[in-house]
Amino acid sequence: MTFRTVLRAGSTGLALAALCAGAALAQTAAPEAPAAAAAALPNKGDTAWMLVSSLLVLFMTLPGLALFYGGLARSKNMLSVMSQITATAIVMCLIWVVYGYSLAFTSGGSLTSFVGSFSKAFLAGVSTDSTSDTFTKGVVIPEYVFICFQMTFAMITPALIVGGLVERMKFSALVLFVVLWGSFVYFPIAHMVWFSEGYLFTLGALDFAGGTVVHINAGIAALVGALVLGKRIGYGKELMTPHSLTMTFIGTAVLWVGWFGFNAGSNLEATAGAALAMINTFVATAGAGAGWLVIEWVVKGKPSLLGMLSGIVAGLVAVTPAAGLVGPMGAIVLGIVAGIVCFFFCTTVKNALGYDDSLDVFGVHGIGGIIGSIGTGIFVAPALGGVGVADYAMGAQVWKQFVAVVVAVLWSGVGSFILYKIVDVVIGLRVTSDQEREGLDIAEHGERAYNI
Amino acid sequence: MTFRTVLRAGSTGLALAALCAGAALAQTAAPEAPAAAAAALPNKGDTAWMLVSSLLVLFMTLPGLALFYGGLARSKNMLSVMSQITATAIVMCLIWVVYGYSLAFTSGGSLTSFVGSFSKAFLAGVSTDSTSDTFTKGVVIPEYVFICFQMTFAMITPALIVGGLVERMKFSALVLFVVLWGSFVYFPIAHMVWFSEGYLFTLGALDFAGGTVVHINAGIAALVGALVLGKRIGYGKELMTPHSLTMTFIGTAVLWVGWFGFNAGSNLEATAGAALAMINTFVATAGAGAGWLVIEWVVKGKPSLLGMLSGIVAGLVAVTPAAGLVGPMGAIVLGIVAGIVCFFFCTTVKNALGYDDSLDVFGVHGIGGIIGSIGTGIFVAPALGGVGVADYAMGAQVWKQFVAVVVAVLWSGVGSFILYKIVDVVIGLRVTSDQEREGLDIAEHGERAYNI
Amino acid sequence: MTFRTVLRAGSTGLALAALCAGAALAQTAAPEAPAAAAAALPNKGDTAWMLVSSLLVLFMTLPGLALFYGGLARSKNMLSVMSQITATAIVMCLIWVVYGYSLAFTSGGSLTSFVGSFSKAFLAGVSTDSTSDTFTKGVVIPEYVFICFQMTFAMITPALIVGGLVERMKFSALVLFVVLWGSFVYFPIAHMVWFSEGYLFTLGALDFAGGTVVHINAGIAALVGALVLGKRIGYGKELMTPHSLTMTFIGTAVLWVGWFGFNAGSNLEATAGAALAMINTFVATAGAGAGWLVIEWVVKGKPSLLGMLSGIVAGLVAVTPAAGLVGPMGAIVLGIVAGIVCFFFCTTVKNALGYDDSLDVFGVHGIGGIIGSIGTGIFVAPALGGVGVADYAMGAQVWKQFVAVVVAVLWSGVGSFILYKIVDVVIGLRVTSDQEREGLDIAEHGERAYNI
Amino acid sequence: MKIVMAIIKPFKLEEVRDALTAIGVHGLTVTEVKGYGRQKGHTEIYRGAEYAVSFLPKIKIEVAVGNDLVERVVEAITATARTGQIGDGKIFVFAIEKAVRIRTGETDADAL
Amino acid sequence: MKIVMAIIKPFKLEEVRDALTAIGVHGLTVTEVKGYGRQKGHTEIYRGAEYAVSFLPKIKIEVAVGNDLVERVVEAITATARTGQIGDGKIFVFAIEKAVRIRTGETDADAL
Amino acid sequence: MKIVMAIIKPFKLEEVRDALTAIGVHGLTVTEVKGYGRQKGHTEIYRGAEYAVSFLPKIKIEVAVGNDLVERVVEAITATARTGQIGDGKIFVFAIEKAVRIRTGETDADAL
Ligand SMILES: Nc1ncnc2c1ncn2[C@@H]1O[C@H](COP(=O)(O)OP(=O)(O)O)[C@@H](O)[C@H]1O
Ligand SMILES: Nc1ncnc2c1ncn2[C@@H]1O[C@H](COP(=O)(O)OP(=O)(O)O)[C@@H](O)[C@H]1O
Ligand SMILES: Nc1ncnc2c1ncn2[C@@H]1O[C@H](COP(=O)(O)OP(=O)(O)O)[C@@H](O)[C@H]1O
Repeated sequence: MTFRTVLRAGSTGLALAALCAGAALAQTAAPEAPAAAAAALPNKGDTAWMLVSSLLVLFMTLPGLALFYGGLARSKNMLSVMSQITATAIVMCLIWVVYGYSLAFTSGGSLTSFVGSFSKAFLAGVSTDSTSDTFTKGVVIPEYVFICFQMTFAMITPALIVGGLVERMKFSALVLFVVLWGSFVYFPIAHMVWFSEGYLFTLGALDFAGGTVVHINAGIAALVGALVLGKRIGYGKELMTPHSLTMTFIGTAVLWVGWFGFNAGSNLEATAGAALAMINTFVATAGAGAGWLVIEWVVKGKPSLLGMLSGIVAGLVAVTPAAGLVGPMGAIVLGIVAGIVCFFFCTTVKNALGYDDSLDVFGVHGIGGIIGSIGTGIFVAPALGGVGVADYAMGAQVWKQFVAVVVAVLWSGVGSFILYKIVDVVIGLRVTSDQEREGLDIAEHGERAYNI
Repeated sequence: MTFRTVLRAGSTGLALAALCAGAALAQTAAPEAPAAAAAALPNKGDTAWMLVSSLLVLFMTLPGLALFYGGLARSKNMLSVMSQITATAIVMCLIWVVYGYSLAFTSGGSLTSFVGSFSKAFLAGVSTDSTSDTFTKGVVIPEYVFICFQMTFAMITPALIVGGLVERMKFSALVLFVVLWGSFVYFPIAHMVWFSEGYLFTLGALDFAGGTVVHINAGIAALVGALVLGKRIGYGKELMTPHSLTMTFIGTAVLWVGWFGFNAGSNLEATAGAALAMINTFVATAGAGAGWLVIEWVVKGKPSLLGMLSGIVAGLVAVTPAAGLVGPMGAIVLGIVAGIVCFFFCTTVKNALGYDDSLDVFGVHGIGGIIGSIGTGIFVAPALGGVGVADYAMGAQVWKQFVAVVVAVLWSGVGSFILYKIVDVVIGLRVTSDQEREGLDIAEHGERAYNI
Repeated sequence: MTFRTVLRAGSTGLALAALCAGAALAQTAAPEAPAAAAAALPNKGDTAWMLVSSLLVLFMTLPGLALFYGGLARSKNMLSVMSQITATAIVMCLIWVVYGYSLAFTSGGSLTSFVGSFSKAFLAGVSTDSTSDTFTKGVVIPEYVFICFQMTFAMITPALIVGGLVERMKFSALVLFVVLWGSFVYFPIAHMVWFSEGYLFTLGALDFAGGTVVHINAGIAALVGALVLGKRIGYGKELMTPHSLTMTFIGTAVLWVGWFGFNAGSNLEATAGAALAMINTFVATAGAGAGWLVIEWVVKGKPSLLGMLSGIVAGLVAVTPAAGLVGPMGAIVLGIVAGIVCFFFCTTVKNALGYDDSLDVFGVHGIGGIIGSIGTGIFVAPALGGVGVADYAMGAQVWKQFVAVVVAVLWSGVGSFILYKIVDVVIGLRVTSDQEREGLDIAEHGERAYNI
Repeated sequence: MKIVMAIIKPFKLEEVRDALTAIGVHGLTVTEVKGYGRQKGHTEIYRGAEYAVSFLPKIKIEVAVGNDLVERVVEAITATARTGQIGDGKIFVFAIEKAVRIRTGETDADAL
Repeated sequence: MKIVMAIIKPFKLEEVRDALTAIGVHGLTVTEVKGYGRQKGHTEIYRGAEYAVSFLPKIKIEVAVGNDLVERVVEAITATARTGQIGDGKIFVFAIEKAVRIRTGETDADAL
Repeated sequence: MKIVMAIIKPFKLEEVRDALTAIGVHGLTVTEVKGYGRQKGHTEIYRGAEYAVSFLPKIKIEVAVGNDLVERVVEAITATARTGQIGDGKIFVFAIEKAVRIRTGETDADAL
């Protein structure tokens, strides 16, 4: 999706040439991509792939993410996790077509470095005839499919945050927070990174499928939320074992499968470039799963399933910005590093600092996203098997990646903090301690996840 | 799938022109859709999308629908729900290729207004060379893929009925009923609606992806079944809590994901028209989920997960006939209405009338299908963002939709009633009360769903 | 995937002609398959379909197979099953790109009848420009997508073996075994069957999607493993009921859905040939599910869900070698036979022989694979609705199929036996009896699947 | 004071609870148990393997009551839990020496 | 010898266990139960159907102790399991005539 | 009449049941419990968090028998449930004053 960030404003042609030398070359002369006629028509193979990719990213969210998180919660809060994720997805879906797409993907006039306008609010002007550009000159896809695909990203990103807040945050507060966060944090960052006039777009940092917009963004928001909300009652004293690693396993597997839509779909075309993103999404993930498994086996004495699953997710996160830009061997290294570093973060560092990021959104998505973002700047090097970018120099590229990370961290950190405080004043963020003890399922929803 | 119902017999060319002005325009001149040569060849993008759509609809049935329903049953009947859905799918799959496809999609001579013939029984004459038409002139897909896609509809429709009969119907009775109902209710209605010589096809009612054939049809059959079978022992007195809303959640998510195959696949091509069906299947669903959530929150005091999930399914049902015909804003309105109306139906109305449609097949699929069918007649209006049809007039169109609903209700209602009575005489519909108390899992299958 | 086995070394052109007369004919003149230019370019429809097929086969493994197997285990071993399947997938994924693909799909010089070389180790030379041939002249797909697709086969095959070893095999021993088995059994057999210079390839046996390489191969390895490991403590005396047929049901459904990637994906193109493989994967499966259901109902007195699910898997296995080669009616017969024979094998024969192939990998995959392999030789006959092959004679073809089965059985049987013994010496295959009683979840992984 | 411990069929729980409330019992504790007795179990078949399952799901109720109420409690349970079919269950009565309400520290009769 | 049987709130289990260990109790047995009493349950709504759920999750602890320890065990449980809110639970004490440690065959005081 | 209540290792249940049937016990009630005692638990690790799990799964058997059978029941359980390793469990015996068979209303010896 964010191959576009490779492009520099004002030198599109040059960047396109660089791209053509890279992942997309095989297709440029494909008979079904006619050399840019006046009005390009979508290729049905691309459309088919993007339809599939869109539904795969929904699949990641529902049921994938909800099961991954829900399984890690206690059974008295399982239903609340599923409810919060589902409501987040629904709400973001609606505001996306009402004004989100417009804020993210239109020119914002004088504010356009940071946000778009309302000119496409209610999808004004979009029809089955309108198209969106891909990263290959003259190749387009139907605008509706681009809106769908981007919609699923807007749905999953705030859903990721839920993992840091579970077992204590009010449902109503979460829904309000999601609306605000989507509007004031996500849409602007998406605009900055993915729209050609956005600030980070023009910076030239690489982010193939959304490491910055999705993972760092959500990871920081979750960390801030965990700090603002405070620890769960009994944290560190009572048993808080995952109620069903079976559900967490299913969720992880669904995330992996769906992530091919996320990463290979971000290529926007069904080409060898998508296949490269796919193979990297296989091997980096496997590398990270193996990395966490082995390091935990060595350090803690037992190979754990939860470790392997956490590694898998860390690998998926880390390869997200890199997917179509690095080679498979670079992806493996990136994955292994992410698996090991995230392990230390979720164990040693988190315990040392003592905050209750309940399901390790920061430790996995935040840290994994940062590793991936920086790593992309390194492994994109043709010498390391990457596809390269125009005028590549490792130091300069890593610096750009670093700047993008810092911008995302600050925007999301400060923005999220303010929004949590607003919601706290308006509704109150946290349930009462009696409700927390009873479990949010009964207390907030009047239902139980299991009656077996 | 049922864009075809837009076409009037005898004025195919005109209707096609209307269609081209609508959803399918973007593709008409696509380089891979060569202007109708003597024998059109399938486009691989279309074939890829239809292969995917077919497997998505199977995914809806197994495990989607089985988990959605099974989670709502008590754990002593979970296995029986899974067994009944699986057996239904298997049986319909087999009779579909033996004679169902032929009855639905061939000319039936003098009976052709109501049913086809046996001329393609055992798929006689079908080969990898044969093709089926799409809604775009000159664009075809392999007949095998059309048969597969339609097969999955024939598999899921009777499976929907199971929800009204669970926890008390005999397995053997169900299997016999499914064979009869498929043969005497489903295949004829599918023929009437989807085959160019069928009665409802010629009527000119709109039904993009099967609101009439699938949802109203199954919803009515379930209601009749619930009435014929009678209430479950203890209904209204004992606790009958869903045994696992986790399973119901997974089922709902899988239904949503799979439904893109159902709705966007019904476009038969990988075009912007499919993308329109997809975005509508996103937003109507989100709207209905939000609608049910909010109205229940207001009326009952708590936002429930089951409410949100029920709304999601109601939205999916309601948008089915409308998917490729309305605009996204019309779809949202349609969804919200469906969410709210179905809520009142499943709570107030059902309790007032006192029948035991155990898992609310009528309340969600029947009512949702009717709302969608009527709503399609309204929101197809170009003035409301719809794609329009030739000679559109809202009053006339709504009347046609209404007639189609009435025909489906009567055919399914009367037909199902007779078939239940026949099965009751031949096998007996209901298990003994001891078996019902013990649970159908042990009593009928000699197995238990859980041994934890 | 293994249409290639139809081709004889040295007469590729002739065999291609035969193929063109068969399943692939419809596409040969498709406008998007330009008559073999100097360097053929991939069609985006094919690429889209192969991307989807690859992720579907991963979906079969994770979570499909893990849930299918895990549900059949006792809850104290559920987590261990999930861990073993996940670790197997991860490890095979990594060694596949490091040297597995190279060993399987490159020329091996003087050893090339049995194994390839290391010339593509670390995917040397593979780029987004490189392509792999399909079974249609002049039609290619990106090599990366071919590597991904084949990778998923390498991941699932050793994972199948786990079912014969569960509840007693050490995790570390399993991981080592998988690495060895992949290297010395799987890669060579894949080379022999699927690479044009391989021994079984040149033999001319038919195997559309991997009946020999995947199912017979894994089934035999599981049987040998069950014999070498010995029975579980309490086998035949204690209750060993499946802990969750709900999970087994989900797993089966996911397997079925994913298997379309496995079978229809093996066509390598999005054509009517893929659609034929798909419809066969529907009806053979339904036939086998029905077959097992009915025979068990008759013999044991109750129709069981587990029976239906086992039949479904047996049908999927049996249709694997046949998928694109037989007609739908032949596929139904093949499925029914597989359902009935595997039923007798998993009940009567296994009990009589008394070995503890815990989850019936041999009874379902081994026997089902053999039935499918022999049956393919029969039902490929045009007279029986099959697509035919050049110079077809039933007796000769069945003999070839038989030889291929024997070779696979011997190679896998002997090879697996040696590797188990090596692992036993190096690490020890089996946990202690205390650990086995406590359950592998706590004993080996220090975690529990459920804390409800 | 006594504890009346009854093993009953699961679907009778609500009825028994209501009957006890009616005669003035303010609290009770319920446990899911499995019972083995004259009532025959069933056979489960999983692929090749047949299991005779002889333990059936039952509910155990424990009610602490003053001596005066014991007879009426036993009668109430017997009357409501009876279906007349094998497996209806048993009632056992045993003495307790002391009862304490944790919240208040009240003891014996006041604790119930 | 007595058995002290206590019904407590689930989240108090660890604390009670620690308190008992502190006064020299070496073993105990725990059961998940559901309690009915003065503490009010909640209402669950599933689509149209509303259910008043009056059984609440509780933990039952059974500790066999010599007569000398009984008082201290009761006190320890009362002290640690008390939150002061309705539903804290009950303690019942009854006599046992015999205790056996299966592993060794030791009986009575030696068995505990 | 007495109730013999035994805490045993789960996998011994079938053996114990058979032994009891052999000496003429017609019924018993089984509960899944968790035991804390000398037998050491295990450590579970979930990401950063380590939990020492000291409660182990056990099975509680309750058998009501006439006074004459008590000794033989205790012996049968001791003999079959013993593995000789820590954690084999305990047997406690206490008196019951009354037994009723709900189905028939029979009491005491006839009720068992
Ligand atoms: N001697 C006993 N000790 C403890 N519980 C018993 C005893 N006998 C029966 N029970 C319990 O009572 C239940 C019903 O007993 P059963 O013999 O099946 O029927 P009935 O109560 O009609 O005689 C059993 O499932 C078991 O839980
Ligand atoms: N008479 C009784 N017999 C057995 N258990 C009881 C009895 N009364 C109360 N209980 C148990 O004690 C728990 C707490 O009782 P409750 O009346 O709710 O509050 P409190 O303990 O504060 O009086 C109940 O949930 C139930 O498990
Ligand atoms: N004082 C006690 N009161 C009640 N149950 C006990 C007591 N001591 C032990 N138990 C039960 O007996 C089980 C076994 O005890 P443990 O001390 O581990 O081993 P052993 O039986 O070999 O002495 C415990 O898990 C617990 O369930």
